[in-house]
Amino acid sequence: MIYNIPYLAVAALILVGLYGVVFKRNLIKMVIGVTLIESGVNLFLITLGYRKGSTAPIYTSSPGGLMSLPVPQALTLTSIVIGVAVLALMLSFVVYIYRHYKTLDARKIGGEDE
Amino acid sequence: MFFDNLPALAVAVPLFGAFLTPLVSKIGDRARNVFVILVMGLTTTVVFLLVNDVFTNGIQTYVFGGSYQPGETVIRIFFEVDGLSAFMAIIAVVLPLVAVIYSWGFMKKETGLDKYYTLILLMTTGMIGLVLTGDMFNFFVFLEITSISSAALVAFWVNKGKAVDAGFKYIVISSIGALFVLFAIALLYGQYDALNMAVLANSIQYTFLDKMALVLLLVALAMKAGIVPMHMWLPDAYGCAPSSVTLVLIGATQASLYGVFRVVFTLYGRELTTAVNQVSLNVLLSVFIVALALATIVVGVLMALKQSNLKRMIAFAAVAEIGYMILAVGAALSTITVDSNTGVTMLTESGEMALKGGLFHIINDALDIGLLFLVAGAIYYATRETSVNKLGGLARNMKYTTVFFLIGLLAVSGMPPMNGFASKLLIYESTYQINPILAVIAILCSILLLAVFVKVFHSVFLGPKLSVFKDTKEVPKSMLLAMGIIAIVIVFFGIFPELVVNNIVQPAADALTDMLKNGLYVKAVLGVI
Amino acid sequence: MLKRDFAAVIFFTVVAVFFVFAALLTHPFGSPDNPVMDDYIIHNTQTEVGANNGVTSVVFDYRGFDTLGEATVLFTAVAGVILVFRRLKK
Amino acid sequence: MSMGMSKIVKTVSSVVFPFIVIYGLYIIAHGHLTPGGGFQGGAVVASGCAMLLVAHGSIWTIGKIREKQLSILESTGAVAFILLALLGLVFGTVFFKNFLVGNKFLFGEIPGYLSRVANFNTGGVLPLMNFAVGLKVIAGLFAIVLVMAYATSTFKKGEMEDGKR
Repeated sequence: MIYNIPYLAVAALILVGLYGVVFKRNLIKMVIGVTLIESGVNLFLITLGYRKGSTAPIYTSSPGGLMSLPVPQALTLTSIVIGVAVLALMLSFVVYIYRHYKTLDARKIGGEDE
Repeated sequence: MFFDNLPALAVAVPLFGAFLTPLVSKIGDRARNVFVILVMGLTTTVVFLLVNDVFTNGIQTYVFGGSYQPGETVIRIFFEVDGLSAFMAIIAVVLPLVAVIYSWGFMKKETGLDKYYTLILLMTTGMIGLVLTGDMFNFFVFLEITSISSAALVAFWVNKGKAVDAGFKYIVISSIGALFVLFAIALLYGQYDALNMAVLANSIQYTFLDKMALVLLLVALAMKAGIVPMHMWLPDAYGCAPSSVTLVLIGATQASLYGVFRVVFTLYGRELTTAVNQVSLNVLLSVFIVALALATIVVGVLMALKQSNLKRMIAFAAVAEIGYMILAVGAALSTITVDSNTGVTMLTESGEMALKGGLFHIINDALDIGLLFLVAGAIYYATRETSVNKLGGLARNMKYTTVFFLIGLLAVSGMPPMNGFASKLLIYESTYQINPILAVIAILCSILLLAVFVKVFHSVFLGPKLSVFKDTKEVPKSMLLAMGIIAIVIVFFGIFPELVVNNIVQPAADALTDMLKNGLYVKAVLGVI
Repeated sequence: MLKRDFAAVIFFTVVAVFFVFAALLTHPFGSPDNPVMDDYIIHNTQTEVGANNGVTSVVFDYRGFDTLGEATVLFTAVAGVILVFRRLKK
Repeated sequence: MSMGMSKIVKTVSSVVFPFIVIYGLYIIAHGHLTPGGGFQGGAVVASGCAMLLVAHGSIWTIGKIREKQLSILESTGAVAFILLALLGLVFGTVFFKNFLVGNKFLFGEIPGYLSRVANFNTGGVLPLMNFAVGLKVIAGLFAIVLVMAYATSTFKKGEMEDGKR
């Protein structure tokens, strides 16, 4: 069970992120929370694919021996780019919300009628 | 060559169109509109050819980037199209087509239209990919495409702060949901070293981690499908988006619902009858889903009663309608039994009927709620007003719109001869046999829904002509055409429900119960059961 | 407000227990059991795809369709950001 | 932010910029041989462009390149990528078929089994796809940064400071 410490780090990252999203009222902090969750999930994917004593799955001037699993790394790459896209869109929404309401407090926005 | 690659083309055509739209927009507005409608028409053709293929020849698989023989290790991405996927693909392609036609008139005065059409095409791509794919990670990618593009479109009217707020809520909820899905995929991958749905469905052991993955997937996808208690983003998003976008959003929500069905019935289909502490999984899930469904229906209807904003009211009605679908499916789940002598797993007759009703209701809900939203958009276009209390006497100036609203109203509240009646009747009948209380609640809520919309109809369209709306004109022809298409389909489905149930819904219902009976979904990939 | 916070705390606790359990039950770190799919890719990336880099061969060949989706996501985000910051007609 | 930083920063960033671009292009071009690829290299180049943006200010940058041009550049990259995938359908049999591998001409060499030599002429369509995705990522990421920087620079003075309420 002691070998599972990296997974516990993953759980910690996800929980910190979730804390930010659920309890914080500042929109920027919520965005940071989402990003932290995403980092946690990415870390989980990467740690799943690690083999003890292995090198990266690249043959160019590789020292030989075991190679770690390539698929989780590819999935993480995809997931990171998706995360960047989501982050960009969320931040641009935040900029616009700030411009419109002059506040970043989640309780004070969106309450009005159209 | 063309016909062998239909599953890939169904995604590639709208995607290619989306990439080309910024370039075509350089030519002119009219060229861009024509181009988008052409791309959408081509996509519809491809999808319908594919659907026809699936309904006649059974499950179609497609391997990206290589050949595959059954028995080899599954490495590449598969598209696997069965009856359920085909059924959902029809919805995923028809709604955007109508939305694009509607947008021609509806969005004419807006800026940023090249990006708007690009995002609509991307959303279509996302939905089609979501329902056709047979690979878990690919599912996640398409989920993200759908949610990012819809969030950007929800916030289309950025000068209203509320729209941006709704978009922000939507993207936070859906990206957290998608990340939960990814975590569940990682859990499954860590155990079985596979991402293909058929391979996973074949090898799933129902260990503790599998249970966790199931819970995560269900919670995340239910969150995205707008099921109570995580429904709060839905009225905001539906209410603030332009009506043409809302129409496509309905499809996106239902694609998430498709994800729930796929996970429960295919991925965990083998394990549905596995018992945990003497309670088998299907009963557990059924109690859970039915409870959520009843909450969804009741909350949706009660909240719809309170609203004064027309679009928000329809949005809560949409929440209630989602409840009806999962009510039927949840009730059907409880009827799965294993014959102790033969070992055959089967549903009772009322279970089968409930499944059919629930699936039929998916397509009906898309049409009915969609039509109501289009009418609400038309009213907004003509009057620039969304509050029910400030509208009145529109029937004199907007004759066609009034008729369309009447059709949508009758359909949504399940009145004959509309399509909503056909599917709700199936749901009432079957749930009554399973548990009468469910049927009673469902019928009562349906009546309340009728009351809500009759009240709206009376205050918006009937009554004396208000002086403010003296110069209100009927909306442009393209919008009438879009509403007309949906209205005709609604009436057609209502008059010939048998035709639809036998030809479209039955294959989808068979696909749902496939893993319990035959396991064709696994066989199509692995060659063996 | 208090009721809402209470629900949030309960939700958070449940999720916390959930993720910690998931972390403890996953296979031991550094020893995935029998990765058939990944071993196939490691052994065949040079002969089938012709690339020395196993990750790139997965990204662009074996799971190339995912990468198309990923490129689409980025394209979507750019379109979305430009749409949000477009010039509005006054 | 909108007016840029001091002259020293501007000069240094202009000097460093070409090196960053070269490094990014190297990562893109060698994506099939060494760690990296279109996305990573594209991100490197885009961050170099973002450095110029920070140093010179968004108004100067938007005078050099508009977000519409970047958007078209990005579309071109995306179209090239999907065309490569479609060519697999035309010359091979299925969508995303690696149709160039094994043709001995353009990126068609196959390295020997377990070979550790980096031969640039390998990988089939992979290097081409890397270039397409690289172009797309450069244009896309820079467009996002540019649009957001420009939009926030048009805030009225003092609009950004009173965020503590």
